[in-house]
Amino acid sequence: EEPKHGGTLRYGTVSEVVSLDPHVYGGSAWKVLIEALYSPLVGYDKTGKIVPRLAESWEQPDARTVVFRLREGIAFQDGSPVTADDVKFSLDRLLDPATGATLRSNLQDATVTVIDDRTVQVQKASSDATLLSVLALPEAAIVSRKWVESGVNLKLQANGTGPFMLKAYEPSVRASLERNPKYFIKDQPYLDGVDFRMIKSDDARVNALRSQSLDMIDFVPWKDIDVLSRNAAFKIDTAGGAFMSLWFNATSKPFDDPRVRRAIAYAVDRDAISKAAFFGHGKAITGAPTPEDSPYFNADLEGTYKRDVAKARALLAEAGHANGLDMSMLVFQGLGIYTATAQIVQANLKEAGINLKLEPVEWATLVERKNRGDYQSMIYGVSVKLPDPDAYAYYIGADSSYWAKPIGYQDKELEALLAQGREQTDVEARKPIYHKVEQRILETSPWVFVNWREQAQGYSRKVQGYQQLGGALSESSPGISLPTMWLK
Amino acid sequence: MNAPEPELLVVRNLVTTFPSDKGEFRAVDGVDLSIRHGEVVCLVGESGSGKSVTGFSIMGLIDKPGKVTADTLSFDGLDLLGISEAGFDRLRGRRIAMVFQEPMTALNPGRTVGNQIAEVFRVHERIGARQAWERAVELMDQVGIREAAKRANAFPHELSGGMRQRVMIAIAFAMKPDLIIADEPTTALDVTLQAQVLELLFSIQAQTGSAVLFITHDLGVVAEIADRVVVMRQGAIVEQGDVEQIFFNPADPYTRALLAAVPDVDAPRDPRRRLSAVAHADTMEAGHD
Amino acid sequence: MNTATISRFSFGGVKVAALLSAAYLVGLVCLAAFAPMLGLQDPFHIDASNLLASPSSQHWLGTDELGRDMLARVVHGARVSLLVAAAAVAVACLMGVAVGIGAAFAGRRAEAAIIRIVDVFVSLPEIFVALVVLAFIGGNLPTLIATIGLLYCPQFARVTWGVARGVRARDHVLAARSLGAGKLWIMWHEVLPNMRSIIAVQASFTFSFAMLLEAGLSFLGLGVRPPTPSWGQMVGSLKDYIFTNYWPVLVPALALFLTVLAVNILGDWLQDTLNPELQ
Amino acid sequence: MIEPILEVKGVSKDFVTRRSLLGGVRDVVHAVRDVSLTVQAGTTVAVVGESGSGKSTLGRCITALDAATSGTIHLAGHDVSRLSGSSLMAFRRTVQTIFQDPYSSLNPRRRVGDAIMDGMNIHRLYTPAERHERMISLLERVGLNADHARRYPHQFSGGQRQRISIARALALTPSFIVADEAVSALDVSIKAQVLDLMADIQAEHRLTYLFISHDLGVVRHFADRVLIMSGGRLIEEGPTDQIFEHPREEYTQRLIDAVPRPNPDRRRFRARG
Amino acid sequence: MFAFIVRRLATSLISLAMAAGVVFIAIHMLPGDPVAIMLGEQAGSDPEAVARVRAQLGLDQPLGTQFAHWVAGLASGDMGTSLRTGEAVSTELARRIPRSLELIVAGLFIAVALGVPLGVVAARERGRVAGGAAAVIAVLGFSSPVFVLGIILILIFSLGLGWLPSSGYIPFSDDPALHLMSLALPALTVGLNFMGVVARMMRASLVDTMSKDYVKLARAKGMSRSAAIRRHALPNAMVPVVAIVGIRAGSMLGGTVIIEALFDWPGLSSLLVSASFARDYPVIQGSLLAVFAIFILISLSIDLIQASIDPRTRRQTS
Ligand SMILES: Nc1ncnc2c1ncn2[C@@H]1O[C@H](COP(=O)(O)OP(=O)(O)OP(=O)(O)O)[C@@H](O)[C@H]1O
Ligand SMILES: Nc1ncnc2c1ncn2[C@@H]1O[C@H](COP(=O)(O)OP(=O)(O)OP(=O)(O)O)[C@@H](O)[C@H]1O
Ligand SMILES: [Mg+2]
Ligand SMILES: [Mg+2]
Ligand code: NI
Repeated sequence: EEPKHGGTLRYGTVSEVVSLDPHVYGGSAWKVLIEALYSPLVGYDKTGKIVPRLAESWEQPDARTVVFRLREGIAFQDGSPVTADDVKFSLDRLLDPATGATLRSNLQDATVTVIDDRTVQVQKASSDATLLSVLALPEAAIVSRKWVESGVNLKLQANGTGPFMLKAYEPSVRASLERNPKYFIKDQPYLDGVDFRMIKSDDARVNALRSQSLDMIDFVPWKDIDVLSRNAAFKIDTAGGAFMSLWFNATSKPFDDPRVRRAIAYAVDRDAISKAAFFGHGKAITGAPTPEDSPYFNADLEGTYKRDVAKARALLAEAGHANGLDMSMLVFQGLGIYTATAQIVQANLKEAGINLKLEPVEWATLVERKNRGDYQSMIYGVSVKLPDPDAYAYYIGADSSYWAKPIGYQDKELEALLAQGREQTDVEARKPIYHKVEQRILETSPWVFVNWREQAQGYSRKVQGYQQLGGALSESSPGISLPTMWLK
Repeated sequence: MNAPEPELLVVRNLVTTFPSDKGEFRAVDGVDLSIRHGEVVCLVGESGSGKSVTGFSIMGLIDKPGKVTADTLSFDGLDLLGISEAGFDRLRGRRIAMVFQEPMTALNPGRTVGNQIAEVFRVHERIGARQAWERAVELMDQVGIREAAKRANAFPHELSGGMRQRVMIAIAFAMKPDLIIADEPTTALDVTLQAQVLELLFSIQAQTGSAVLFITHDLGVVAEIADRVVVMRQGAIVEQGDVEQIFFNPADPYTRALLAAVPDVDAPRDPRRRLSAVAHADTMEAGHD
Repeated sequence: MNTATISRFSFGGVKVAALLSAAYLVGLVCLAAFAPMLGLQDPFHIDASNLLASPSSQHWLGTDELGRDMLARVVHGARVSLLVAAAAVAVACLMGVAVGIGAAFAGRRAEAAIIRIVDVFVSLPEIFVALVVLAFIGGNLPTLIATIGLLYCPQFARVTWGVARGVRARDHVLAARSLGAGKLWIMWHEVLPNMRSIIAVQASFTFSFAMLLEAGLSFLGLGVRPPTPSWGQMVGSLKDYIFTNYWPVLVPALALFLTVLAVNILGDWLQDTLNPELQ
Repeated sequence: MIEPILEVKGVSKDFVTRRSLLGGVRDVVHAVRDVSLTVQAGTTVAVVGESGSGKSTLGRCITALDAATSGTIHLAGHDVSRLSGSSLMAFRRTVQTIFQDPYSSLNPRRRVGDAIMDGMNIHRLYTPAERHERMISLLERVGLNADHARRYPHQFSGGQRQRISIARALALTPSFIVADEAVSALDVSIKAQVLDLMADIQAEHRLTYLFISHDLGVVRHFADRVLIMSGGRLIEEGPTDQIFEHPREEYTQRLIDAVPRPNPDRRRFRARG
Repeated sequence: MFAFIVRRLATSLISLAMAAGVVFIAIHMLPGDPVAIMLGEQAGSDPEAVARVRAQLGLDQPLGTQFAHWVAGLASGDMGTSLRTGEAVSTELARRIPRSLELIVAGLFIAVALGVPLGVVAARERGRVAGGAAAVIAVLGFSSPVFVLGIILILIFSLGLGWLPSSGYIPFSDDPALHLMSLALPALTVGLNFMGVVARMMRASLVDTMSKDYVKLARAKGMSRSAAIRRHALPNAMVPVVAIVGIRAGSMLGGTVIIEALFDWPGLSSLLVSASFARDYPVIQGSLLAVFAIFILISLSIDLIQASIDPRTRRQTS
């Protein structure tokens, strides 16, 4: 079918956008919104390939450098031209701690050099195979120096180069976008506008879709996926983009002992959790959390941690807890998947002789206590951070500022392997390294991987051109698709 | 004595009961009573003897679950027991009116007194608010409230006890009714005020010729105003007769005891200081309600 | 508020209804108390193959979102729900009555000040208070009880203050003073007995609200700790499935409903009984 | 043998009824103005006057339930303005009040036996058993019996309630009683019973009554001396018979004339129909 | 009267100031760092970034200084800026408060419109089947949690009959008719939930006033029973009902979170709650202050309304 121009897409999101600062991550809806308003140098397309955005081309002279060549004649939405200086300013802003930019740690000790008006070089101190994939993330958006320095409030206003422009915005309630006629890709976007409504309540969001006051929603609750799929009026796209895991405080007893952590890995009934907490829309991770469609996926690891209570008991006994073990777990109380998972884990561990006490807390307290190391274990849902296996470094690497770092886990062997992997750019060469990484991770089990959870977008049949991606791009899928989406 | 006038109100064997834990409680138990046109009948008796209930029974204002029965209950030839609710409503306020004991509680605290008087006209005559108000002011003037036009805008609590009772009297006499039931209208007032109010009440009564059923336990007041006296005790009538007969020639020992118990203002003090000729009968034993 | 009004807060004096309510509540309390001895299924047993099931011979009242037996959970849930509501009412009542009576006898200025402060507390959003408490102390049963109690304390204070204000002007208080009674004596012997029935009504109200609030708070994590069942928490988590499986949420919701109804009917009856004048 | 038990000198009492924005006084009612009087022990002194003339207020000042704005009061050996702690307790034991309304002056939610024992409890007199015994004997003294102790006030008639109030006042064997309209709300027959009882007790215990009333018939019958109040002032005072037969003030005469006489031959308001 | 209002407002202002101080301290003592939450997973545990952002927002200063700053701002009409959204708190409140008030007023209107007649029937038919039934219907409203009630209403009116939108706030300026339709369900939920309280209060109060002498007098004047109740008993019986409605309105300002979430109604409660979760101090302070201030106005108007119904209370209230 031939795409049609026009129309406004009404999109309901679970997360509330409270800030439009393109450099500080603010939830899945934020990501989509930022991607619609701003553009990075390069981006991902609907197949996950890196494609030109503001840069029309790029070169990678070595494993730590990228040189970008900007498009000709592109302009911000306020009309000022996009220059290499704006690129430098934007990336420097990312590196400034006062920005609190999400990608600061990924880009640490990178230097940005303006070579000429249309050429910019980004160089890291050491080899980094992920550099390009990081710069292709929406969080690496390019902003206008003049505009930012004029003192505008980036949290409330937007001036980007994206396919859409901000028309109206109320924090945590709604944002209305209209088509950017000057978008650098010809003919795009197809839609005249997008209306973001932030609807935290699952039922309210689903009902709004059902009653057709919305065209599309994100995070279709797991309980509703099947029900909605059966309804011919709607289409539900799912992809595994995040996985559930159990984290331990490895700095103190009893979780400083890998045997205890592994015992728990054996005790957990991942299928029951997928079934009960995710209504069948989860997939047990018995190996390592690398998406199946990734070239680095290693099928040999599958089945490492199949449920085996006897083994769990044996490991516990070996670690000196033959008479059982008492432990507690922080559980975010705001979401059913967390509390349901926690209760199943609790029942599972009981069979292995572990008496688990659940501590339901609200988010701010969870963050605070984790950062202070004031916890024994917790449940956390992790979205895949990068379409690159180096994501492991951000999860559990020693230098990572990813907020899991305070778990206190450090492993020299793993560090060495991760460094090795980062230095290589060739996929085939990297594969064996990351297989070892995963092996090591499973051996030491700093986290117990539970299951992939499906993230679902639901939309009415008149919405066309949407492509759901998995893995790290799952969250970005609507953002990537938006310019080419249209309404029947 | 004059020739007997036609009876205005005839009550035969009035029984008013209230349900209670111990079965039915007979607050009024077989009262026979009749009132002629223009006659003033006083109903006396100790507290709780059923005086007020008798009055309300005649007015048809005993609320459920109370129950009123009688062999005869007729007003000016009308059978009050058989009359429809709406029919009774038309009677009340127009042909039978009532003065309550405590004007403070009987007047609506949230409405101006003028309004409350005017309401009587509005209920019974199809007249406008303006006109009703003017007549209310006129009436207030008649019952001796100075600056009536201004006072009509006052709320009950802004008036003195005496003025409030005058407002009550104005309401009762508004439609020049044939019968007024006055339930202890002066008991709450001090002697000087009581004198003023009684004077007012009966000067108007003389003009309108209404009959009055006056409920009280002050024998001094009874002696002042009554044509006839009815003495009640425990729901029943123990004696009734002309005022002279009751005061000078009481037949019933209870009546005699009551009269003996009245301290006399004009007699020097009895050194023994004994009053009570009524035997120490605990007439209101526990559980009376 | 007018004190006499509250004291008449009654239901219609239908004794049969009161009797039925009492029977229901007594039965419920017994069920709750002897829950572990009733031979019910394990309320914590998770069965991932039988989620949100409708009633069957195996699970008389069906199963919940984790496949646990609803009958067992409702019965066990009664323990927490009843305990929380009753204890919270006790807390609210003790503190509120103390503040209310205290204010009425505190002198003109102090009284106005106390009541203004009570007003501030009345308007303090429940969820916010719960959040503060949760963040400071964390969620557990005693905290939950204290929090709900604290939340309803101002209302008790206002109601009892109204009554106390009426009573303090009565002659029998003056009479007690003339006997040499101090303020405490007067509060305890003269004022308190006159508010028993009002307290009964307010308590029955509060009991209902406390039960429902527990449901509201469990989504904040201030509720009881899972997997311990409570009606509020059960309704709270099962309501998510109302569009797919309405049955499971109906069970605790109905239990809540019946209990609230019974408590309210009983509250009215109690009010009458505590008033010797109505006997 | 004649000694004053009560001496009141120049007592005034003002009530503030309205305050300004900052709490300053805007409006004052002078309820009692410059009243002086003496009462001899063992006598009955009546205070008479129309409603609002300040009778009750004076009574409350004398019994230290209200503080006088100015003036001094000496009662039963105490300076009423200086009462505190133990002297207050001693004062409360010797001075009692019987209140006007027999209903509202008893707590409807307390058993009358407890109400009568309250004074003994407050002053920690006697053992609990003795208190109980005393309470029963007081009940009997006022013509009730032991069974009545467990009842609530509403289960009694007005006269009985008033007698319970008297029993409560007597429990502490006071020497001075302020009876504020103690019989005004009662109907004739019951009023008579209560007055007889009060007279008997006075004879036994050599009690002093300050008898506040506007019922002149009762006053004439019951009091030794009479004080007439009007507008907060004491306007006339004298032995009972003298006041009733030769009042000095015109106001007093008007009061006496206003009393309806229980004699149909002396009608003023209405001729026989 | 004027003096009364001024004095009332003055004492209220003092309690408001005290409340503000207590709230300020309490929320700053709460564990949880707004910056760590704002910066999210990756930057939120980067101590350097957290410290720099804190400094930028002035959160590194001593609490006393921050408080003084806030108070000084208030005095000049500046309620501060939201840490998260960067928007002036006053702007945010100006948007949210009208929506909350609208919801509450509509809800209370429904509660009164249904609860008062129910209460009247329950009182007039006391001891009879109709009265008992009215009382039970009244209790139905508050005997299930609001979210259950709300969901039932959605099931019936939105998904079942399709008459009303299930959720979503549509600004009045966008489309007045749709706006009212979007208001209908949340307001009905608030209303039905509160209806029971109104009804029970109404009934109790009316039973009391119905037996008053002035109602008897009205009947003695010749009014029918229902007219006497309507014109004399009802207005006076409304006094405690007004009080409870007012108090409740106050507590609803920040207490309709669940309803706002269920119906996606962006009011003050959800702002307060999400600000609380994110520890957005200026917003929490501002919203609570607004709630208190509005409540003070409400309670003042309750007193004034009561005074107009019952002129006796005019002088008594202090
Ligand atoms: N509505 C009622 N329900 C039950 N009992 C009632 C009711 N009204 C009156 N009674 C009882 O009926 C009896 C007679 O009462 P009534 O009011 O007629 O006495 P009364 O002679 O007017 O006394 P008083 O002189 O004290 O006014 C009393 O025992 C009273 O308790
Ligand atoms: N607490 C008070 N505040 C303000 N004014 C008061 C107060 N108590 C009494 N008054 C006023 O003082 C005056 C005297 O009142 P008091 O009660 O002493 O009169 P009284 O002679 O006992 O009248 P009554 O015969 O009606 O009992 C009245 O005008 C009254 O309104
Ligand atoms: Mg009577
Ligand atoms: Mg007095
Ligand atoms: Ni009140």
